[in-house]
Amino acid sequence: MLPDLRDDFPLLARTVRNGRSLVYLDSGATAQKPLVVLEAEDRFYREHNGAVARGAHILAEEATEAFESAREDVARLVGAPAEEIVWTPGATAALNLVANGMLQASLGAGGPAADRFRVGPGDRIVITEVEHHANLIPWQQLAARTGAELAWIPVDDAGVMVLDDLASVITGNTRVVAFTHASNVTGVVSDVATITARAREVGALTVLDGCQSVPHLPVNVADLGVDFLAFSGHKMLGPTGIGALWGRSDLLNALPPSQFGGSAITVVTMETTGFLDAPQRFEPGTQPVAQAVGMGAAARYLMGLGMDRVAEHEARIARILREGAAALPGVRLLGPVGGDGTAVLGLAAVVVEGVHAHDVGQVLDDRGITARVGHHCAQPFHRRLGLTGSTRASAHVYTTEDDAHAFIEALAGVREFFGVTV
Amino acid sequence: MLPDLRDDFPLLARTVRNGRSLVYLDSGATAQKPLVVLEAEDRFYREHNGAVARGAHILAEEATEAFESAREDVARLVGAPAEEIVWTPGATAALNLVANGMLQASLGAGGPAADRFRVGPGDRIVITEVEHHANLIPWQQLAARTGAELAWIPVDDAGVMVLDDLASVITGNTRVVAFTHASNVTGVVSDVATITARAREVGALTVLDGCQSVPHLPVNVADLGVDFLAFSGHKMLGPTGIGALWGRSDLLNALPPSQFGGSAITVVTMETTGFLDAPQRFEPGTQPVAQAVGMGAAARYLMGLGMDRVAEHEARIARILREGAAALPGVRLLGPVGGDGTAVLGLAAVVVEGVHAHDVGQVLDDRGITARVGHHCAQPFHRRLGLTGSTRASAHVYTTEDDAHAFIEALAGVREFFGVTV
Amino acid sequence: MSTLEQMYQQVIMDHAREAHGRGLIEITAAGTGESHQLNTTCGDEVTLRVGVDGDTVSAIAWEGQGCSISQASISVLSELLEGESLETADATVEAFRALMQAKGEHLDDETEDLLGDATAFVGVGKYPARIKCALLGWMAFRDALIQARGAQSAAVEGGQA
Amino acid sequence: MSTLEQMYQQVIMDHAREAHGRGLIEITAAGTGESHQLNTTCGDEVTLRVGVDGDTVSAIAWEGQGCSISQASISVLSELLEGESLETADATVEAFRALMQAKGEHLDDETEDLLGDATAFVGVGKYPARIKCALLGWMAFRDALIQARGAQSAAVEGGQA
Ligand SMILES: Cc1ncc(COP(=O)(O)O)c(C=O)c1O
Ligand SMILES: Cc1ncc(COP(=O)(O)O)c(C=O)c1O
Repeated sequence: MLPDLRDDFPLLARTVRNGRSLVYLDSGATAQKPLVVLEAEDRFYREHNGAVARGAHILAEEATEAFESAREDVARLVGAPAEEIVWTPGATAALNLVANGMLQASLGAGGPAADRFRVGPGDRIVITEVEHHANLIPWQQLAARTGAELAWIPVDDAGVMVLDDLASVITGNTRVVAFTHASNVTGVVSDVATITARAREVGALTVLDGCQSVPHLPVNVADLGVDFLAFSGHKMLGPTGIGALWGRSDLLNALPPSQFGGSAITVVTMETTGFLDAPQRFEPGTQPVAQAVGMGAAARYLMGLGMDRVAEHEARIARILREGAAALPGVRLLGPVGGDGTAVLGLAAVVVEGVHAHDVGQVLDDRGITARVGHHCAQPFHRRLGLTGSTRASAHVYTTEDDAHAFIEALAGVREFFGVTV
Repeated sequence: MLPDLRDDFPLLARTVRNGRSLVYLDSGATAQKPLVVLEAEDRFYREHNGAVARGAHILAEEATEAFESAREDVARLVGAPAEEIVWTPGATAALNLVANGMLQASLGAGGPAADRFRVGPGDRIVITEVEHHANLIPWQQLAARTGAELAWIPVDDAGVMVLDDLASVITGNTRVVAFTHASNVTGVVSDVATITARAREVGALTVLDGCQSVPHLPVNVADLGVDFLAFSGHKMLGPTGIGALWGRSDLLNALPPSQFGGSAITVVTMETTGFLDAPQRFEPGTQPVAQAVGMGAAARYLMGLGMDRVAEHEARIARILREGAAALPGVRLLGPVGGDGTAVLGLAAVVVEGVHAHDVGQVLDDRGITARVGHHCAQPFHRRLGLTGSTRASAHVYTTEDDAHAFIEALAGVREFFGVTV
Repeated sequence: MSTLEQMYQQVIMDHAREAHGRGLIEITAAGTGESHQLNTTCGDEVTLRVGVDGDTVSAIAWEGQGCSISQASISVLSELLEGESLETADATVEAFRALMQAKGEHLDDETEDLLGDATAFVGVGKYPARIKCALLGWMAFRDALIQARGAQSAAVEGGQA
Repeated sequence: MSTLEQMYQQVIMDHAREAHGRGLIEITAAGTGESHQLNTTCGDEVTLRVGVDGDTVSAIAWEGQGCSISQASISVLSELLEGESLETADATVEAFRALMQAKGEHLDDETEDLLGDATAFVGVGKYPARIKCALLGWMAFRDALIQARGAQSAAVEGGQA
């Protein structure tokens, strides 16, 4: 069990609307930051700020050391070697890095080594119907630009991926399968093994969106069996403006870069450029150094808590949120309640019959509860369930059982406030 | 004249190697940060951190407000309307955003509105021989992927752009001209008007690399007459992990995005995506919110000093550095001394005859002077001058005349230390 | 009255439940216009038609889905502006935008008179994220009205030619 | 002695000025190998050839350009290892890497004996950005040696077949 961590997170002490204390339940969108993260960034700027890997003076040395040791910390969190971790501006950028690298390859970049990244007419790209826009639009656009076909693993009426007929979706001509590790709407953890096994059968690459898993569950890339994993700093208690892509070394070193600039290169002439090996080949320009340092501190903080205990804590919050929401009359919980073998994250997205999500959110906000309303960047998924939006409460390590109860209690009063009785 | 600002910059108080005080002369690579920037970021995380433009709760509101008002501050610094400022992870990313948007357009994205961004065989892309890799490789690779031809404005033996024969470089089939506002090696400020005038004659787009100008000179996009301007936060006293692209509204709204994800879209189905207008269309995913807030604070700090006074201060430092270096026996200053009508930045890149740049840097470092050694991400330029590298001292608002004198004095002793007498 | 109750005043609740002018009927008028507006943050949308005859907003019809603020706001708008002069319509649209920007402060009496029931939305101005909801229908109206006027002028000119 | 003088010891300065083994001459041996290494931070580079005869490093030749640390380091290496047994060569390469990682601390006597003049580079270990310079030639040597051994074995097997 996790201790009460609220004192580590300065923002949680603030009050909102009319002096109410804050009940922060929007960690699925972005997490609050512990002091150790703020201090790590601040200390970097005050003591060690300098250009990374570009100079020989003392600050350049110290900054490079801080930057690279943060990479090791983040690598450790997902069980990867440091050189397989690429810093990116965020998870969205990490997913685009793979898709845009495949676009570059498809246009001829990268030579024979990049063959396995090439797609075109006759090839298939597979995603799922539950994806966040960040793991949907890059692939949709890659298909549109290259003439490859986009297909997707469907979801059932409850919003859960249907894997029964996987072979008819992940067909022999499938080159890449991109899917989420855990849904940011239903919280359901995907059956990675089944999807990966099928992808491997047909020789397709696998790209996992770990935005919602890495901050909340023990994640080990060796166990997952995927080829790439994307995640962001700000959702795992780290700074904004930073994320990471993990990839197998041999793949990273063969994937053509799609962003170009300094520090990523060997020899540059006016006509040609040689690229360094990963991770540097994908990190052109001045790196997000202070942010990497902050994300490293966040990784250490999470490892200090222990990801097993984090997951256990959030499972307890999940129970309160999901069982509580499911039990309320006139409230529809998106996805299964969970806890019966179905692994779910500590979040609940709900629809209050007869009340628009915005209005639900407003009632919560008035009580100091910050939940998220809208489609949560998953329009096709909401449309599939016949919805345009929902209201989501999502937890993190600092979320208390009281926070979760406050959400359920406020939710219980929504219909009455709006005079909905049907 | 600027007052002594060193107290505003906590890092400058630190000591280095054997307790020597720090002489920071690597601002051209990355600048140090004033307290107001560190505090702005810190306050954001402690009080207002929330998801931007994605929720209706109080933190989402406050974060959105902080993010957008930072955009207004940065826009004001370059004389642009806020909606023409796109946040990017850095200047490198900003330049890639334009080049990759043109790649997307060339592959059919963006419909008829994107026609003017299409390039292919028979078209020409023009850069210059003085470019930083960040404004060279993206265009070189765009040419390679599309079949367009890459050409460049050459430099003379002194490293200055030769504009005499501009019409033979910027030919009628030129679609885009990308060039730097000021060289990060010679410090020479480009003749923007002449290049832009010729580009306009042939209907080519103009992309200006403002990395070295925006932090040091008064820059106003309306006066410049270019179509796009890229610059980064960390060089203008702001955080790492953030930069900006300015572009004319009509162009930004027509340029296809090349990074895809949430918050940048209108309606998304599995098959198609509608994109918002700029700037949001280019800001998919969770934004670098704290970094934007920090860059906004940096812009306010610079405007508070007055960019005219900043430029004047740096011109004085330039004189000490450049005249001092040029006067030393056995020292070659790259580029003209300046001050005689040639506008130069507050920097000096030098070669000490008979001593490798790394060894020069080591002697400086031993005295607490952090200069930069190497090719400064401008390999083709150094090669053109018959060099592989140089040693560069570069200033910012906090650089004192004593700092500049310390560099010249240390430089004067280098040849003796290495026993070079020829 | 809590801030929440200030926002969801009874008149808003009533309009949200029984919206005025709902139903995207055909409009016949000297000039007609139609606009579709989408709030991309939440997916709320409205399609609104306007008819103009001479100096008068002769008809308003709309269909939409969204939160109670957006729906009530369109309902109030169509009740308020149908049959009004173009001049009053323009002034009312401007007054409503001013109300939204007033961050919950009350406006001068003249403006309040113009707004009628629409003053009930004063509480929305305190919530930047909800202002878009309240404005959705008004933006559609403004847009459709420009078209309707254009269409009427074109018809008149066509007639003259 | 200042830290700077610790780094640029006289022996390093001497080797930098008059480098041993410089000149990329043809090598004839039972097995030969060649490696090109580039330090991308500064553009320094070296091309190094090795010849192996039986258990002996029979020849080393190189050409390069770079800072005094990188040039002196290659010079010391070629003086030290030409004519040595493969076993000593391997051990010396390892010892030199250890010296670089020792951050300026002295190593045990045995290692120091192996390194000879190369111990002068102990001061470089304090400057992470310069370690690459000192290692450049050693990486080239290690790489070329692997090839030379391979070539010798292949030739022997070819002979046996
Ligand atoms: C002239 C010039 N252009 C582009 C860049 C790249 O900027 P950044 O590293 O901030 O992306 C730099 C700095 O490295 C520069 O000096
Ligand atoms: C499942 C999922 N994928 C991708 C993303 C995008 O991550 P980011 O916004 O950090 O780039 C998010 C968060 O918004 C998410 O929840």
